[in-house]
Amino acid sequence: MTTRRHALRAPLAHHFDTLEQQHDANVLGMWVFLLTELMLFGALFLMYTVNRYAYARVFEEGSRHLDLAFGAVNTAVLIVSSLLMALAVHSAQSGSSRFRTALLLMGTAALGTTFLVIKGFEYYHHWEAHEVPGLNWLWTGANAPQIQIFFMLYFFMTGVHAIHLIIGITLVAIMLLNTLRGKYNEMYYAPVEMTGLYWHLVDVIWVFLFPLLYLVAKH
Amino acid sequence: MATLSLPRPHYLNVNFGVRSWLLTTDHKRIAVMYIITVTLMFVLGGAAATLMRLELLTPDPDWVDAMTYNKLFTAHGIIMIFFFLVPVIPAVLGNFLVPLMIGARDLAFPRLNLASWYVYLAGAAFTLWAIVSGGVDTGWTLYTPYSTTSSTTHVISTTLGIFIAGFSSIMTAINFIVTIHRMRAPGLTWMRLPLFIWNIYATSIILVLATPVLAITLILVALERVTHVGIFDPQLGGDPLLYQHLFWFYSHPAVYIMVLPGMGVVSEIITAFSRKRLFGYKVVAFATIAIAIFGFLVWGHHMFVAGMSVHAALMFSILSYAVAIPSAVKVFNWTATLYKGSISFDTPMLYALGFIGLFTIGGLTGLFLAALGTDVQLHDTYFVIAHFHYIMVGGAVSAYFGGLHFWWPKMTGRMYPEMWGRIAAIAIFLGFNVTFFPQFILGFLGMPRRYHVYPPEFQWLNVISTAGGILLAIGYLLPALYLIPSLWIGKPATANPWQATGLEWQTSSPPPPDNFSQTPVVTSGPYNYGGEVEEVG
Amino acid sequence: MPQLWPDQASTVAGRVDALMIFMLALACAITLIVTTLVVVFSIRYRRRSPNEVAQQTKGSNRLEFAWSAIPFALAMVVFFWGANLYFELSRPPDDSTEVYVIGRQWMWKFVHATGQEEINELHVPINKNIKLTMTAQDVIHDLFVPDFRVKDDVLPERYTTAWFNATKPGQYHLFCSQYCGTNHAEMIGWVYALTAEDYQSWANGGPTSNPAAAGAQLFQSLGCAQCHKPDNSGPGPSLVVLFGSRVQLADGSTLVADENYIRESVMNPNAKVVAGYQPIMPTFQGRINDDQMVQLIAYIKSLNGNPNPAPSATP
Amino acid sequence: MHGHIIPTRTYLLVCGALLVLTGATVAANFVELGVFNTVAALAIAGAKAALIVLYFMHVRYSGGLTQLIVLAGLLWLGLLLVGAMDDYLTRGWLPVPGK
Ligand code: HEA
Ligand code: HEA
Ligand code: HEC
Ligand code: CUA
Ligand SMILES: [Cu+2]
Repeated sequence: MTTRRHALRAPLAHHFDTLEQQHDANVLGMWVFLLTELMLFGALFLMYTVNRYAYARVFEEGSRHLDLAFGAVNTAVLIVSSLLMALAVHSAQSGSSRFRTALLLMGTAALGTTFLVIKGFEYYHHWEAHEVPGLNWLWTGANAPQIQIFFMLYFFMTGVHAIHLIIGITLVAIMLLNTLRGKYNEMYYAPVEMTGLYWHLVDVIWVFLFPLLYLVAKH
Repeated sequence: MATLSLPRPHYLNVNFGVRSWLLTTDHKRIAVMYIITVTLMFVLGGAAATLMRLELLTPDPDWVDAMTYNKLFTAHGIIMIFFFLVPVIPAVLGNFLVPLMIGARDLAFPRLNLASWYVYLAGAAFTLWAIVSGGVDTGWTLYTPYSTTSSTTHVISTTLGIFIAGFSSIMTAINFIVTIHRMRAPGLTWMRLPLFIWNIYATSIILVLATPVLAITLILVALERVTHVGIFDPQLGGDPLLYQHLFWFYSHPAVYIMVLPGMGVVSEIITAFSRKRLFGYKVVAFATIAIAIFGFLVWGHHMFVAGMSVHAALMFSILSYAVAIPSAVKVFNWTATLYKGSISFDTPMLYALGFIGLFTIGGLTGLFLAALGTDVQLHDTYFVIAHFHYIMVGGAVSAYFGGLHFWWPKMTGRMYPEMWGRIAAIAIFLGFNVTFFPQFILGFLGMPRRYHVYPPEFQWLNVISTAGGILLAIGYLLPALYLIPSLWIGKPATANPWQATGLEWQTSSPPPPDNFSQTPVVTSGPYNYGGEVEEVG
Repeated sequence: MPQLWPDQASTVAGRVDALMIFMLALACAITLIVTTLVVVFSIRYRRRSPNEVAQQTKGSNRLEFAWSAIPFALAMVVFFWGANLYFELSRPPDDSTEVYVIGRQWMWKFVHATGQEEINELHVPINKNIKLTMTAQDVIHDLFVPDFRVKDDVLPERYTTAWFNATKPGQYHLFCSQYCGTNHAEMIGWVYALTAEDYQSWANGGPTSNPAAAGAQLFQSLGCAQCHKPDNSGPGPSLVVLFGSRVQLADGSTLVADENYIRESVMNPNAKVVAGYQPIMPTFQGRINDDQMVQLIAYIKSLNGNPNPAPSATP
Repeated sequence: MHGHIIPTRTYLLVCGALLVLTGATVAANFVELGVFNTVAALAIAGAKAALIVLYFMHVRYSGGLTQLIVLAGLLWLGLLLVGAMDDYLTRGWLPVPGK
């Protein structure tokens, strides 16, 4: 084993003493970064809470204008993508064949893209219904300004989430290429692991966005 | 290379040329690049302040009109806070010293470190562009709905500039946290860390947790301005207090971002120039962490008269007193460190002693503001202005100047002229007090802030303040005049000119590119200045 | 002798200043202790030879405890004192005379219950509790009368209150103390505190139509009266003795009907629906300006018992 | 390298649980529970997030520092929400008009 380990290629930057130190530093850095992401969405959750508290009935009304089926399917899509991502990390970590890892990564990225496509359809429907604040907003019912706040938060929160997903897909794609090139092995897979952490966080955020936006009122 | 006596290679002479600087990943060079940019910002912010002080010489509008004055204090506040004081000590001294003090070869993510400088530049460029191409007039607090609906100035590019600079802060902070956790030299346990490291660590935690909240809030301000849909403008169904909560959730912790690193510097200087172990080291280290945590619980004390619920006002007031206690502990421990010391009055020490006094005054006047009954009178008056300049200029900026002098020999390999250093330190101390002490009285008398014209009975105090401002500007000019020439004509510095402890003094001045010829091993606690130990109390 | 202390021209000024003096004494004492120690130690223990070694002292838990606990105790004294004072400063006494305040870029408008309207000037009688009910039209402003120790933010779409009781006849500065745009520094004025006789003669010069009467007319012309009948026979609830009473809402919660609630009921009627009623009331957003809103509120308040000024418009 | 290797089976089980919970939260939406609809939705979301963080992100098996970071994140999110909502929820608690 030791000999095989020595044979594996694992770049050690000049300022680290051991590979282990380098790996730990990378993973810790990622976790601290995820903390900032949490607080970023935390601010949005506060904006949501304050407005929902102020306009509870309006938010129920707004929520009924979202398509529960789209939301639920997308939730499932992201969960499965997270599973594939976790398996990809597992595969890289346990030194499985690089094609296995690559396949799992490909699945992850594909499901992430599926999510975005479904989300795109949803956005398109809102556009058709003139429910996009600031762009083509047209509301004939009561409480127009407050409903607009609901939709504003809906688009902003899901929009920021989608941007994160796009970044995630890009990262997964890079991992995919590097895996195929054989850059990673069980000694050195921190980038895959870190991408995984990021991906899961984006999933966790969605797990909360779904009930907060889609499940405010009985459909 | 036939020269016989090659100069010892250090980080400044390993390679030359603009590229070798702009593409460097050496934390020491990045620190030097930060000095240049941050100093530029200080001069710009100071110039705006000087213009403001000149305008306030008389009760009437003399040199600038209302709009220009509003743009001046906005530019002053934004530049000084977001582009000077928040980054200054972490990005300059922290960048240079964190790896040296913990015996590492570099920060954990050197390229991220370089990126943070470019991101900072981009943010600064954005904001400066906004200021030059017309200015912003919202105040540094960017309160809604004024900033989202009423102001006709360049709000969006300013908010984007601050947003970008926020990422620079986050990058630096992540780097410090990881480096301090993962890259300490063998034997360097947490309880052996210098207090500067503790303070930088606490600061980084605040930066990481608070900055994202401000970032996203400013994006929503910009969005509300563009789309006229929003959650901060009451006329659109939004709530301006929501903005204030979010803004102060960042900006109150940010005041500790600005003062904690200064406290770290002062702890290093006081121990070195009194040759004493820091009194109550452990208590001070925990007080540092306590400030970082409690600092997040008090933001509402900026909103006592903003229409917040009374219950919330009570909670935020009592918690503000809770956060004052760790600060008190620090002040007393620094003072006790002097007891039985061997005290010398070199320039860094003068700044540090000044810090203790001015921070105490600034902090104690914070207590007037945290008391609900008196804040009603003092809120948004010059009393507040005086309070925070005492802490930020008298405290944090002095600490930075002290630190710059203290580590100047390490950074440049040259000594600064001691005599001139002392003169400048004293001029700054005097000029500072003359500028800002009268503002306490002005504020209590009722002069509101952000006024370019004011009733004539306030004039005499404003005249004193402006006079002090000029003395202060001259004081700040002096270091520029002697520090720059010292790069060439200064006496070459030895590795440890102050006979201080700390790993940074064990390597040569200036340090080699990899900091240490071999990784140091630590076997004892910090501030080990020898001498017998005697119990007190 | 130039002025170093603001005038004490209201009943609360002295009490605010008492806390101020206490804190000043405290701050001076602590500053003095700290600076004295720093100076004394610096001189007493100055370095006498370059290679001097200092005698080390060990930390002391007793000292650490003392200098945490004593400041904490002092801080708590200040907190409770300040909180107590804050209640007094923010709760208008029940017998206050009400003045409506509308702030906008960059002027103050005051509407007295007796009908007088003033711009950037406020005339009040001394020794009377005056309650200011304030709102803004555009951005946040802040009404500040330093000599009365009175200050409170003035918010758009919302009502906040402040109160004072002037004790000395005179002319006092009135500032806008929340940054509100270009001429923020010129959003200033004067409060004239007048003796009872002077106030009377000033008040006699003013117009007679009062805001409640104007509100009564609006109540008719806007069509409110069609739905809100005093005997509850219309589709909307009666508004008689509504103000200050507890309202049961459709979602099960209750609240006290204050100015903000009435404003919201008119501008955004479906946000809080009264239990037992349909959400059919139309919004008047955009049809009523801040002045008219103040008049409607004054009218609804007048339904609480004080003799109705405009009998023709009984709802 | 190092680090706990979680068996594939665990991942599959967790994923199954997540999908079941998603189904449950959607189903709960069609039952009238009053405020408990929101409570249930958030509780289920919390459970799902916990599963993802503990297993997919390996926090259950990772060092104390990572666990501390997760706790800190939750705590600070709580501080933000509690501190600000303390203002909104307590308006009118004390007899001060408009506050
Ligand atoms: C580095 C910056 C910094 C620091 C460290 C502080 C520290 C403190 N600040 Fe300050 N503050 C600002 C920068 C800072 N502040 C700024 C920029 C503003 C204005 C923002 C704007 O509106 O533009 C402001 C405004 C501000 C307000 C709002 C005023 C208003 O607008 O109405 C309040 C109110 O509570 C306040 C309180 C405090 C308190 C209690 C502390 C405490 O942390 C101080 C603790 C220190 C001590 C107490 C001194 C040492 C103690 C002793 C020697 C022992 C004795 C102690 C006791 C008896 C308790 N500050
Ligand atoms: C780090 C923060 C920081 C620093 C260092 C300073 C430094 C100074 N500030 Fe600052 N100030 C703020 C942060 C800071 N300020 C903030 C946040 C506000 C609130 C803004 C708002 O309301 O939105 C404020 C507001 C503010 C006001 C109130 C404006 C108003 O409300 O109307 C005033 C008035 O006197 C003032 C004065 C000064 C002065 C004289 C200095 C001096 O210390 C500056 C001295 C420095 C120099 C002069 C530059 C260096 C000098 C040279 C290189 C010499 C050559 C230059 C010249 C001769 C011009 N400041
Ligand atoms: C079409 C009928 C209608 C008109 C016109 C109308 N209202 Fe109402 N109003 C209602 C109904 C129904 C309710 C109770 C349901 C609710 O709260 O929305 C109500 C509630 C209110 C309440 C809250 C009452 C309470 O008991 O809490 C106020 C205050 C009020 N209206 C004021 C006004 C004013 C002022 C106007 C005119 C500018 C007006 N209304 C015009 C139907 C109307
Ligand atoms: Cu109105 Cu300032
Ligand atoms: Cu604060």
